[in-house]
Amino acid sequence: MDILNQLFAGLSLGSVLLLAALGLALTFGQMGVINMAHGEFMMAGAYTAFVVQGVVGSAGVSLLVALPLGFLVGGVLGLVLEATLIHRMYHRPLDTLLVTWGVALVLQQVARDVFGAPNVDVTAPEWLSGAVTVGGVALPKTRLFILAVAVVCVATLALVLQATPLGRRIRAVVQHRDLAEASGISSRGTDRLTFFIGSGMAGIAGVALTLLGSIGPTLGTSYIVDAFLVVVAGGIGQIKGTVIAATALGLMQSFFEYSTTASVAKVLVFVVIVAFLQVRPQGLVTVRTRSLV
Amino acid sequence: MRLRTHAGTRSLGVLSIAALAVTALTACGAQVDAAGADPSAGTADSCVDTSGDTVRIGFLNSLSGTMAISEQTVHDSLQLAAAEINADGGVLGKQLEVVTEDGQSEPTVFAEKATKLITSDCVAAVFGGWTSASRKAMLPVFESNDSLLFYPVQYEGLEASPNIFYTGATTNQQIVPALDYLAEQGVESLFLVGSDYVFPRTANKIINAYAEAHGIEVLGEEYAPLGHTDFSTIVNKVRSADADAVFNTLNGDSNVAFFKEYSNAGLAADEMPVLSVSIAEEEIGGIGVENVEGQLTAWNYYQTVDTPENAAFVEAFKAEYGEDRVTSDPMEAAYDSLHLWKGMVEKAGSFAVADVQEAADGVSFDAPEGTVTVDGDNHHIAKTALIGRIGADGLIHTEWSSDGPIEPDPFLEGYDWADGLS
Amino acid sequence: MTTTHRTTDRLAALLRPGRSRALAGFALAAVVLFAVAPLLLSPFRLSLLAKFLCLAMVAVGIGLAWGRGGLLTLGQGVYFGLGAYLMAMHLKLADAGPGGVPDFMSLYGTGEVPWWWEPLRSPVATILLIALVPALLAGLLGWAVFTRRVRGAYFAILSQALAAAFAILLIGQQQTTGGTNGLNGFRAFFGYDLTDPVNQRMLYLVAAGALLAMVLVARQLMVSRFGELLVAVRDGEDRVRFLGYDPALVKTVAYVVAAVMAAVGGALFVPVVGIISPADVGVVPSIGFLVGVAIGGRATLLGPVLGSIAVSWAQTSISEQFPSGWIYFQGALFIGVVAFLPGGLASLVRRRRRRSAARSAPPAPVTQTEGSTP
Amino acid sequence: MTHVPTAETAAGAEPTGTAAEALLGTDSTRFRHDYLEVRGLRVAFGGFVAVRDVDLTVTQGDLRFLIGPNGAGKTTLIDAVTGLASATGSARFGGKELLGRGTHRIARDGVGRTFQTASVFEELTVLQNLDIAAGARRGPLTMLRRRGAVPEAVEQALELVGLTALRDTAAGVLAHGQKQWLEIGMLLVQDAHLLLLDEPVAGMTHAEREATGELLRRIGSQRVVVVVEHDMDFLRSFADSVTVMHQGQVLAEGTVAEVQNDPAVVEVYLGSPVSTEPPTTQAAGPLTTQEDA
Repeated sequence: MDILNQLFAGLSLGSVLLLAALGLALTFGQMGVINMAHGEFMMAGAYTAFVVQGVVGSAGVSLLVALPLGFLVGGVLGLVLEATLIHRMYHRPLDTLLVTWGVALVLQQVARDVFGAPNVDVTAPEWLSGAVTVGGVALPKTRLFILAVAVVCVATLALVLQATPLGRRIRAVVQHRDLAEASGISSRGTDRLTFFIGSGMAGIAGVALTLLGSIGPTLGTSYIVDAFLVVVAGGIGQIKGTVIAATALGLMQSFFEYSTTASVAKVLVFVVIVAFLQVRPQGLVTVRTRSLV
Repeated sequence: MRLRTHAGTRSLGVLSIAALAVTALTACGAQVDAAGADPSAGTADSCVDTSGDTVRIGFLNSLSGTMAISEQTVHDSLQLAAAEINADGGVLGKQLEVVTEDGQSEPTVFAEKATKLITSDCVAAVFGGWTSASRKAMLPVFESNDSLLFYPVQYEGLEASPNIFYTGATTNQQIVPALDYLAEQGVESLFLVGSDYVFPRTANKIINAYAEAHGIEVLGEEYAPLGHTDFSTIVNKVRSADADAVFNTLNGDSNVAFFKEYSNAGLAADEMPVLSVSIAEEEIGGIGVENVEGQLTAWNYYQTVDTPENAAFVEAFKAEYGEDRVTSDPMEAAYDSLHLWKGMVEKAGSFAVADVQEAADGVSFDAPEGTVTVDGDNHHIAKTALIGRIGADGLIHTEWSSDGPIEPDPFLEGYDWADGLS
Repeated sequence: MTTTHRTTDRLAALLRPGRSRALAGFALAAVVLFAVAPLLLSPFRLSLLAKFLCLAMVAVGIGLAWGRGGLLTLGQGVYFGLGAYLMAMHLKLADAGPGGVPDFMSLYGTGEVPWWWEPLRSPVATILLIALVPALLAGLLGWAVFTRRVRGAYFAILSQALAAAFAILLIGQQQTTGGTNGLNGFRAFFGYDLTDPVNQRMLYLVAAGALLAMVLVARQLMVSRFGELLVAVRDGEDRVRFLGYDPALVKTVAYVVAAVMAAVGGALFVPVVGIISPADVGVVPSIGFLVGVAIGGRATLLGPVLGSIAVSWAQTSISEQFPSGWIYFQGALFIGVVAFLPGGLASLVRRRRRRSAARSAPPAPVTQTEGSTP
Repeated sequence: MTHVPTAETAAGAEPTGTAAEALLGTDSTRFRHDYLEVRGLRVAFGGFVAVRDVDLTVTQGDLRFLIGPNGAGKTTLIDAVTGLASATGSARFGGKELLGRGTHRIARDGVGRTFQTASVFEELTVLQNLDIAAGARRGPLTMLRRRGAVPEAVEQALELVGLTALRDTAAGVLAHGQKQWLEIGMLLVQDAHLLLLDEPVAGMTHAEREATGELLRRIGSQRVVVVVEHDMDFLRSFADSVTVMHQGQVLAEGTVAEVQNDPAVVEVYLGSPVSTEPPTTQAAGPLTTQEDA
């Protein structure tokens, strides 16, 4: 029974990591850039939920309103970031990592100045309070809900990427930017769109996280390193890899934590990832192109 | 050819630097024998200027960074106290001139700013600090410069510096009474949850010793890294242990994630109460009242404490900072600290550190929490312990109170069961 | 014919403005650090400067590894921390006296000194370990990672994860590392009383000397054939491989040098500041080290040093006035410089210089072409 | 950009230049009877087989051209021989098996290559580029010192490729052809005895091509040289022999004339719209017209 409890805890943590990393994986795959402000887009999503609750009032409705709105807020922030800074720096991917870190710093302070330093609270709707007990395993409804949100996000994203013309364009650019451009796909427009969707995912993640933890200016920093690791372990531009990596990391963290302590578990997870990279660096590397670097 | 001469000049440069360094080394000051120096043998002379109509004091709180959430509130109440004292005629007839520094939530910055306040701004005393790390970082600064720090937060004890006054609770004024209360309530088993740092670890050592002596079973002890956000595993462990109560020493944001998980997992205050020692009024809003309603806390002050001094304090605070603001234990302790310093200075008739230390014993103040008195030996203050229950209004209501103020005992020397602890 | 070439080459090299200017700049820096600063600054400001110099040592190493080698290391806090903790452990043991137990261990721990602390009772062993432990860790880690061709953003993220893990590890081992409190309350530095202002000045001079020595080492590495090769590896790792070099080796060397510099900076930071805690070694301070380097000019010799000192100074003085303003200022400056002036402020100087000088020295390489995707 | 040496200066210096003899003649006895021998080479990316069952023998003094439509596997073949792509089968040079070894080790055994897009170190000067190429065997102490005198071989190579005047220019500002020459110069100072050149004259003017061709012919007399090239004029002028690849396999091999008349080759080039100089249009006539134009 404990094992089952932990299994669920691991899956749930995996779904949280997945939500945090999904958009990152998309933008990273697209441009080879890791957006350090991704965590702050999540924070923006969380504050969106807070503001929506203040306006709408009813907790039950506000969460459902906040999800698409969070997507929009995160997405627009991403668009602005892409249009002002990142698009100038495609050929300096490491520099974008630093620039977005600066952006993250500023966004945190903005949140502090706008919403105040103390945490704020978003009340979970009534229909998500408590747990469902299945065969002696208590499954908190909030976690089930987040799991569902993650599944829906992945499914939607996969559907969009596989089955729509838009998705084909994104995949074409991700897999072979030059070739895609040569065949008339506007990589500029596709970049923007990808960044919008990826950042929007961060917004959704932020809204979902209000059900689990604190909503404060530093919300993003607690997730960003883990989200990075998921993307790295998962490989570039492949949703499948991200899903597997997030689930594996969640389960590992959860079972390590169960058998040791939370601190040791975190360190162990890092060690496993470094070791994994030693064994399968090719899991990280994109398809080789014939031109050099 | 050229290269060689070039290299020649360069190594000459290195040589001259080395020579300089050696000169510096040989020309330097006091050596310490292996046994160590007397820590109080500070070499710097005080530069505090008391000749004018004003006297400078320093407020050192984190106004930026992760701790700003908590320390800003302490800073606010210190400002309130300073304004009140100034309006009331100052200290020894001198108006207080406050120098504010930002500790930036980093221990090294606290040490740096403390040095600046003491040596550059020449303040008569410094008020502030929150985390143990910040206090530990500042302690040698105050000792070596022989200056005074007033530290307003409950902490893990095991410390008594002549240069620090501790106006928050030490362990026997918070942890021990909380355990007494739980024992009184018939709690026979406990689960300990804490953040992974010095206060929870020390607190849990004490709790374990207490539990062993009082026949309480500790069913589990879990630590989460600071900033940990996923408590499903820990809550799973808590649930399967099924203790009578949970003793919570989590810090900051982690409380939010913990309590949300706790209530989402279907655990409730009436079945398995959580007693927290780091959640005060201002944190409750962030956690969400619905998640902590009915849970217990242990402090020495609540906004709801029924004394005329508190009514005045709360009213003044709200008038200054807004009706929606709340007051909490560390804020009140900080407020007290400035008044206690005033009392000590006026008793001594001097701002000099040695005179203040000399006069400290027995100085008391009718604080919002009730009368508090300074212990001249360990520089802590006698305080009344209060166990509170979090109400639906987001405030904490006193549930149980110790029999009058408890004398501070930072090393738990007066408790037999605590023999092996330090 | 070739001999004529060689002589003209040497002549040209001799007359090249870069050389004499570097020497003059170095002499100027030495005068400012050793003579002007100690005369002008109060003891408090001087020891503040000493702290900045320690942080600048980390920057010198980052300039080499990142600016020249393209290794975006987001985890220098690990090596800084290793140096600092090793030094702090020694100071704690020395304060406790022969066979003694550091105060915090008897308060929060078992009251026994763990075996891995024991070697640090010896001052000589401590100094050796401060260089060796980071070198060994960086060497093993770098070699393992670089031979597997983990690079670009992957390397950056891994190094960041390393910093996160290191901080968590330190916090978790409170009985032996002091946990979040870190190690503090040192009384003496190799026998010299730390509260004595004269000794504080001595520490400052030691830090200044160490920094200058590191700048010399970095300069030698940059102008050497190794330095050229390092740039080549940064700009075309595979191409270098086809010339018969092993880029992993080149990168590892640069990474190790940067690690040792960070460790020495950390080791001197401890007696200067009087505390080392996990807050100084984790993810955020590790990135913080990069800020000054990027602003000053990552690929230049003095850019990282001056940038790092300037940023530290600005942080202290601006944050005294406007606590939250500092964050906006720093963020905006950092974003602006990295996005629009990747060569840092040094490239402004260089640009002006180039305009005035007809003949220029070989350009200091600044752009990074090594991406996350090969 | 400063003055660009015309092809004449580069080529004109050669025939009488002592530099060329000194550089090319170095230690050639050691490699006198060396040849590249490829047997049963196969390269697969995932399920796609890029090169299959390729046998190839190239000897010293035989300037070999490798042609074929896009995607024929030419570059992949070179990648396999130089260790960039993993392959099965055998590729031996100088008595040593090359497959399965690290790229830098293969390079140290005298195998050098250039790339379709000139890949010199753009931030470094011409001199620094050559110096690095010459230095793979330097000891640590030499590496840690500043370059004192310019190595003899570098001096000679500078002269040979006509870049002496541009020695202190950053390689990034060189004209395209100059970069290609610099690459060839780097191969020479690297002491490579098997040179694999990927489209060395792409983008060059006619005069530059002629100069490059002359240079390759001279090198080819001393070392084993394989040139991948699309330019049929160039091929007719300088190739000693030609190997035609198609869909990962060797289609034909022989002299220019033999290959030109091979029906299979004609068939492939007829069926393919590759932008090569169209032997298709002249397929009827043997390539005896090489002196024209």
